[in-house]
Amino acid sequence: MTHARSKYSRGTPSGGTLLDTARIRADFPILNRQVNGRTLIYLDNAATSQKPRHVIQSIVDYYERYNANVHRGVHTLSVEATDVYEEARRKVARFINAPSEKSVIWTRNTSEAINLIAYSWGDANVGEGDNIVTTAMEHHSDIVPWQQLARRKGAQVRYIPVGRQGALDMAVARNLIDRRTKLVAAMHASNVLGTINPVGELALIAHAVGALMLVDGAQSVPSMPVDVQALGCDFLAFSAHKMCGPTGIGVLYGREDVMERMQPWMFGGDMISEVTYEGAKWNDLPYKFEAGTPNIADAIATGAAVDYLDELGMGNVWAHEQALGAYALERFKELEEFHVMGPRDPGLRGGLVSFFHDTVHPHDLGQALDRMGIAIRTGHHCAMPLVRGHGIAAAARASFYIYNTEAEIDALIDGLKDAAGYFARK
Amino acid sequence: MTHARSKYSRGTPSGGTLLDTARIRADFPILNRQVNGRTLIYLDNAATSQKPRHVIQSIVDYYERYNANVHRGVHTLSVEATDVYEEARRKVARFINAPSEKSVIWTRNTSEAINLIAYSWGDANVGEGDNIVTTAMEHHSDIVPWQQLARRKGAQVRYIPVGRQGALDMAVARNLIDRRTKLVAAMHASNVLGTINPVGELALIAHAVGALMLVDGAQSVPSMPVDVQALGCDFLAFSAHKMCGPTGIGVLYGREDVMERMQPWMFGGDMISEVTYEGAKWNDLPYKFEAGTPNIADAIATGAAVDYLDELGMGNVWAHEQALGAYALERFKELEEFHVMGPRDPGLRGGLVSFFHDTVHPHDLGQALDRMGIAIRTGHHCAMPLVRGHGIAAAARASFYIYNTEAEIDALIDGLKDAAGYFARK
Amino acid sequence: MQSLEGLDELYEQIVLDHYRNPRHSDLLTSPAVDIEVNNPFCGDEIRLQLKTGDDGRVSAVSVAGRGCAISQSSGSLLTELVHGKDAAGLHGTVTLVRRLMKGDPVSEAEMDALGDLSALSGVRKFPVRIKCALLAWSALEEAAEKLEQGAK
Amino acid sequence: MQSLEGLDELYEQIVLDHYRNPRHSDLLTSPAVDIEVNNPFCGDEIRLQLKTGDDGRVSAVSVAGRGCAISQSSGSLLTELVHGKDAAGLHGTVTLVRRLMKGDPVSEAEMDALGDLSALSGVRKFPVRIKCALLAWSALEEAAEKLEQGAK
Ligand SMILES: Cc1ncc(COP(=O)(O)O)c(C=O)c1O
Ligand SMILES: Cc1ncc(COP(=O)(O)O)c(C=O)c1O
Repeated sequence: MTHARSKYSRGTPSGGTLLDTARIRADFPILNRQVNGRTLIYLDNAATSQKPRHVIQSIVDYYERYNANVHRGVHTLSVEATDVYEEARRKVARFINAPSEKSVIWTRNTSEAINLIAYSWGDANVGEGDNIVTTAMEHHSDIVPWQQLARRKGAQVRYIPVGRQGALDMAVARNLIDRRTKLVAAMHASNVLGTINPVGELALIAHAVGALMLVDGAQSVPSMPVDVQALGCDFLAFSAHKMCGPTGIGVLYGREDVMERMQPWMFGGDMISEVTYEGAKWNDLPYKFEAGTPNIADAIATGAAVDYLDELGMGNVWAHEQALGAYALERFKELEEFHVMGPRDPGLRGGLVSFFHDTVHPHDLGQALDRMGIAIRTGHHCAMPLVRGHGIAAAARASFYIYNTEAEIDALIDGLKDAAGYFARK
Repeated sequence: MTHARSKYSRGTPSGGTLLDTARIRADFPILNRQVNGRTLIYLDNAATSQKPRHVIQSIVDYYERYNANVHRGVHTLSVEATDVYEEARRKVARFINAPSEKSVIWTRNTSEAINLIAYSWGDANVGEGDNIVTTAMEHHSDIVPWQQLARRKGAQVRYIPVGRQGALDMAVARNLIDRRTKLVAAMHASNVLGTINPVGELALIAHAVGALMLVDGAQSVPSMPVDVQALGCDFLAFSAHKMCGPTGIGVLYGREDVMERMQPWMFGGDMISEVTYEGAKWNDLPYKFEAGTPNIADAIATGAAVDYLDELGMGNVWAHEQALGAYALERFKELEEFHVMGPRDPGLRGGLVSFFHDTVHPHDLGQALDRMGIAIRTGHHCAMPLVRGHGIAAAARASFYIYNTEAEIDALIDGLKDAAGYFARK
Repeated sequence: MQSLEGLDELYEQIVLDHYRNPRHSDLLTSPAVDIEVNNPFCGDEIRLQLKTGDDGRVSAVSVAGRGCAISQSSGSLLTELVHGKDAAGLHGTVTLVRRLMKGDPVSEAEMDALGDLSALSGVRKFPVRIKCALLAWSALEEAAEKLEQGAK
Repeated sequence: MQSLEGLDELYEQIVLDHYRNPRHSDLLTSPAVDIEVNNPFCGDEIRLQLKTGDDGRVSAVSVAGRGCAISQSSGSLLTELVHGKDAAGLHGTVTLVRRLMKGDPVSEAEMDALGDLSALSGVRKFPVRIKCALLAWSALEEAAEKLEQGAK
């Protein structure tokens, strides 16, 4: 992968793959925050990323300068708001290489995007005896909607198993996906294992039996170049809040011809073309799937987030994440009594490390780290079946993003040593 | 109605019912905006209101100081974010006098809140031959979900007619609501006619036949004191963006016992209590209805908006709106060839005036006013059946809020005269 | 009143004249194509009908609708530009009108071919109204496609 | 390491001891009530079982589960406070523990009645962990309600 130059890239002693974090950190006001007397070390990026000033400012600008409802106004504010709002949609379309912005639907988050497909596409296309194939490492948001769809329709959910090395068992996948498979739904990057799944390959297998392919991009779109046409997926879901954008907005990309045939799911203003007391006709894509006043400010801010990431270059972002992931994996080897989950090969994974300790519960580890200003996540990570499959109820996770440094990982490792020591001594 | 004192109230020459707009305007940065060389006169508040600095700042504060995902984190940022986020829910509960914050579900907007009821409650409780009663003046968001529910279930939608004076025909309502009625859904304040509907009375009629009552509060909650217990409604839906709050977030209030019995609609993270490969159990209220990462920033900002309105006092807000509505109605009498829609009696309506001209299309009027920096809305106002019922396809609407003044209404009237003159002369 | 002067570019005399006195607005009997389009956001509507002769060229046209001065005058102006054109000719005119609205360079000869419709070029300065101006033309595009399909 | 000192208030020696060596964690045979609760957000689990004598008072208890030191030690400490109590007594203890966690004033006598559980009072300074500490107690509350219903 070649990395485009950007004013944020630079050569580094560690081999030239890290971003210029000093420069990037200056863009993120929160990184100056003190927590328990220490400068915040934020390693909970897989839960939600921090936001650059530019993105925050785009929200302020909207509210202070051109706040108005979109699409329906002839007045200047409404025209301006509509322009910037729709430009944000085009930016997102370009970011994932969607053929048209008509394929880009704003949702609240990844979860809603997947529910939209489960209801609007699923209820019309999945029948009794059909099956939906997903993976054993999925996030609840990519499991429960399918379980419920299956229940409504008398269909079945199948789980592609996860091997010891944290990778999908593709041989089994080929057996699970059969003529009765209507949809394959898989996460691109795991929020627990860090694994990067071969979703392009799954798409080929799915298409070979006439099934569609949905990619849960919640963890991949923020971190690596994702090209829906290259992946060959039919649907892609992701959330802005994990990629420098605001909370409250996500994206469903859907193949235009598929979505043309889908019925709307939510009804109301903006998604109609005509309403009488007897019935209604629908608006065109993408509006058909967007009922009521949209999340205008956050759509605009998502456009700003995409601008920011484009400026860094997603190839560079990915190189940075992989480098930090590899570095963390290496450093974890020093830690006794800690067990790292997921692939051992850093080349197969992204910038996060989940782990657990022989005796200290993740929650207590997290509490101890918080005393040192280090924020990690602990718990089931919305992947209960996977985590329990490891014989534990909870794990700790450190996840990295564009502003994290090797020095912060050093602090994490030292902190874990101290925490383990603290609990061992008492 | 008595009006609590607030630092924003003051006696005025026009009779003591207006807010201290000079002081309020200073809180709204956008009101200094120049449009086509004039200071913005924003009269499109029923579409979306402007936002005070305090609300905008609450978003900035969150992103710059304690942005983190909620509910699942032991680290300081997550704890702080969860606290402020849940406090916002409590503020909203107090604002509408809900007995408990468990009854307050965050949605994207009013439209989504109504869809949630149509699917989660409607699909389980409405059957063949049943009916849903709504009104002939509803917004599309309170029509199309019921039409679609009726279609799914073989039920019927009935419309309470609107009389000449823009009021619901309650005698007919009493006939329409019968033993087969499962739900009565009505707007509290009309976004076109300005009418305030007797939703408390409708609730009594509904309950008498064992039906539930849903109130579309999109236009009332921003403008008047709304007390769900006093109204006796079972559901109330509204949007933050029309009440000084951000876009992208709305509220569904639902009676706790009713919502306890409802099944979740969207599935994913946060709304579950346990997930296995076989199935899932649901979390408690309110979380059961909130799948995935919530719109944290905008929930917090909604709390800030409620603070702002509480400070003004909703009684004062309502007095101000009614005074402006009455003043506008009076001044419109001067205008020949213009027709005002809705009740003639200013006591029966809120702070908006919809109108049309004998020959000049609303869109062209709006364009002309925009040249003068005056923002009004034109079109079908998402109430096509109502507007067409008046023999027109579109109307113009000026809607007022807490920062609007009589002087701005004077400018509107002058602008309309000029606009009509312009088109007449050409 | 001075501030309304800027509107003159949008509302040329001839545009308002077509708005008030729409040409060819009577419905046709047994048209070859009959198309309704609307703008879902503002509610403007256009119904366009065409008849063609044996040579496939437009022999009669009707445009009727409800909406603002721009959408309706554009529809009326359209009726003056379609007579005698075949599907390809209609497509060409639609393309030319779109170019005009987008602000692409349009030659003098092309402008001449547009006749009175050139009066609508002021719309370019009011981008939100371009959709109004193009509403009737999106109907014509659909009509041209239907004519082509019918011819096959 | 200095920074970890603040943790001592949360993780008292006795708390960690109960975490590592939970008391009364073996399942009972044919318990009168058997209740499972969990914290949906972090996944911590507690299973609580009670047996009662003819007088309706607790004669045996078991608490088992998975989770953090606070949730599990609180469950273990609970087992030392229920013996011989009837439903009303259990409710009383739950209320007292909730008051302790909320930071409401608690008398010395009350504190004494809580025994080792008073070691958990440091949780008050870590509000997010109060839920952990109360998990087992919400199970006990449910259990007390069930006992009452059974008695009716
Ligand atoms: C009465 C009424 N109901 C519902 C809505 C829909 O609100 P939203 O677009 O925020 O979903 C509106 C506003 O557009 C309204 O005025
Ligand atoms: C892989 C994966 N899928 C789905 C989600 C759900 O995203 P959201 O909570 O924004 O809906 C997440 C994040 O929590 C995730 O990591």
